[in-house]
Amino acid sequence: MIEYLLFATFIGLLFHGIHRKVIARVQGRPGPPIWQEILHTLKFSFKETWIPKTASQTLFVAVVFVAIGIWSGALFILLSGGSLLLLFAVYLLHKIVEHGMGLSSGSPYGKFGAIRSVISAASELPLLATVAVIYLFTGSLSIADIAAYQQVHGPLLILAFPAAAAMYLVILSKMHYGPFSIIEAKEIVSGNMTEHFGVWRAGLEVGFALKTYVLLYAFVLLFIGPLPLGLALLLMLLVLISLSFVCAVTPMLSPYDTVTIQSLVTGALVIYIIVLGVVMG
Amino acid sequence: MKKQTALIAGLAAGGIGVAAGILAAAGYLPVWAAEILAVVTFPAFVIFIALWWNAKSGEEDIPFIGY
Amino acid sequence: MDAATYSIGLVVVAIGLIVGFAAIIREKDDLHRILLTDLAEVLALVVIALVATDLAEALILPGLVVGISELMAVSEVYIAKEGLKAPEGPPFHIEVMDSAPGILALILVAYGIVLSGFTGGAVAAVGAVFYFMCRGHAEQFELIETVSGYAWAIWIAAFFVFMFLPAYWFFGVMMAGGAILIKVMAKMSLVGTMRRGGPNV
Amino acid sequence: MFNLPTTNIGGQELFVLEFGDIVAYFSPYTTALFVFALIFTALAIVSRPEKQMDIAFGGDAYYAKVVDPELMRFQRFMAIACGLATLGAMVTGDVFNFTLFASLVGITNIGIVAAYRNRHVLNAAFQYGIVAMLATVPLFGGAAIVVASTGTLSMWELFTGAVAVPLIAKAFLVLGVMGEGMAPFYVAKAEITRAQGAPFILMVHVSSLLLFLRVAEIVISM
Repeated sequence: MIEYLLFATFIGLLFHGIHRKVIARVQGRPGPPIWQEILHTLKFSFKETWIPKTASQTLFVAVVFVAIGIWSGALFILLSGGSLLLLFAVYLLHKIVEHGMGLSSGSPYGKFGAIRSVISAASELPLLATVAVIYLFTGSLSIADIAAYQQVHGPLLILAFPAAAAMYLVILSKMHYGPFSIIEAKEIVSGNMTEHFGVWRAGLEVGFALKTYVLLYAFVLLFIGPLPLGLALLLMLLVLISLSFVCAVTPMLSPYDTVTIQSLVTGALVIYIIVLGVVMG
Repeated sequence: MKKQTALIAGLAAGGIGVAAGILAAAGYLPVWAAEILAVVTFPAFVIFIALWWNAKSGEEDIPFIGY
Repeated sequence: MDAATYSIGLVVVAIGLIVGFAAIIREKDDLHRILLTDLAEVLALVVIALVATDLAEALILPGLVVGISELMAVSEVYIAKEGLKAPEGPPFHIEVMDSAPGILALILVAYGIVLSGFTGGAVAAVGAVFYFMCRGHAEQFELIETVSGYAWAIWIAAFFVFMFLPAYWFFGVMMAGGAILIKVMAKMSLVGTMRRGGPNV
Repeated sequence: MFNLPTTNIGGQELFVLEFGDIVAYFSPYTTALFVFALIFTALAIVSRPEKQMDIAFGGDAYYAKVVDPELMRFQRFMAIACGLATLGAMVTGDVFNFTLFASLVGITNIGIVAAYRNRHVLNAAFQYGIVAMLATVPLFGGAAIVVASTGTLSMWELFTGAVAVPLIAKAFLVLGVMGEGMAPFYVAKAEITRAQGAPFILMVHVSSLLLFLRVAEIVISM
């Protein structure tokens, strides 16, 4: 159990490093070594740590625990083939973590990050549409059933390409340095993570690494099917590198543009669902 | 927090998590229960171990804080 | 109720809703918007009422309570937002408030007791509120609260009678009916006299 | 007696809690949501609000805002009430009870936001209150149409394949919950920087997101 969590954390952090490396190479910079994020997390964990005097102390600390907890839970949901709706729930609950992080510190920059996180609630809608499309195809929201369905009918990536595209957008909107990462834009310092330093930041990095791992793994599992771990990791890496390319060549959008794009994608997907509903009867 | 407390908490959390995994693998514990235990103990393990190794042991220099 | 009547009812409600929502969108004055939202909310209760079964009757009451509490919450926000104070100057006053508060209140309360249950409580409460309006209510609050508390306890006790001693159901009904009468009456008097103290209810 | 027919959505039913004819059920899905609501209700109970700092942009000036303890207590009370209503909404097995809990969440959200005496915040709270009140119309309407067309409000009956719930009722339920859960967007109208009390404001988000998750489960299962 816990060893798999550690493994996922390690891979997730490595993926973050690769992400930075690819972005740097695309932009013609040398970039940091790919284990940079692992070192980063370790560095943060060795830094002196306290709680800001202005913060709501309990919440400030609790949010870090919740961040790691929900994504470890999500990993087990994926592995045990639980409910896809539950995975969607974890994704939404991550929003609460983002709010809590920003609000609890009392810092105005954190608060701005939290506000942007509220505004970007539109990033959840494509995921709901994806869930709906998958349900239309497989008639079940259990991840095990979905995997079984794909073994019979072929990968959903081909059957339901728009849903895969929407899920891709969802993962993109949670990537660092991406066009949608408005909550950690540099004009508001580090957004909602501004006041979380030292051990707290290391904890958050662990949570986010798990998040990246879970989201990429979910993409592979839901749209390509159950694979041996090595192959799955390879595909996850490919998806990640494609995401890094997108992040490298697109500028960060303004908060309202992100909402517009995400809503438009959701709208397109809803039309697709209606058409599907009519076609499939 | 005392260095000792953090270490004990971290090791206890890690220990429970690992024990749950082993018990589940051996069939003494249902898998879902082990998973829940892992979810609860993993954050505590990460945070407390990190708090343990960055806690002061009491012999450091006083850092320069005046500008 | 048959299906045809139900669908006619639904159509009427739909028309009402369209009118109500259109009015809310057009209305700019905040106070009027509160009133219009309450009208729209009544239509929600009408939709429930259209079901016209015992179950629907049981659902209307919680719906109504939730609606009223939302209305009160929004009104409180409105008062705070506009910075409204209790009005100065002479309170509402007409002759009947000097001549007949006692007898009118007595009649209403007596009639309420005859009706018993929720309706009776409401009627009796009107009597009580009228009495307080005329005579002022400086110290009665604690008393009303105490009575209301005991009535609630009796009401709950009546439910236990239903659950554990079903043979004594008639006794339970009388307990519940009497207690709910007092409870509703007490609660509505409190609500009616809530915001401002003194004689000008 | 109670066997959840749709195990492929929220998972197998674990156990039911009966209070007379009011029945709450725990599947992995509802249990997870319940636990999450419980965690944040506990946080709202134990944590103290942050001391908010304000900066003048473009300068070095900053100042701390003062917290009115009276209003803070009210806000905390509302946040706890909101948490309890959310807990109820997460596990209830009755559509009408769900709508009641949802509107209760709406009321307490108004309270949480309105506890801060700032004209802008109050304005946002008022607008949200109007929307929340209007949202009770589709919410209760949806439940009423469900009971009119199927004759039951119990989710065990509604989730079986034999009972067809009209699409309009589902749409009404979703619309109603979205109306009740709109609060974060109103709070986000730049007022969140002014409104204080992070653990309590957070409860607004928690409740509306969880309500949304629950209604998604109900609507898909029906």
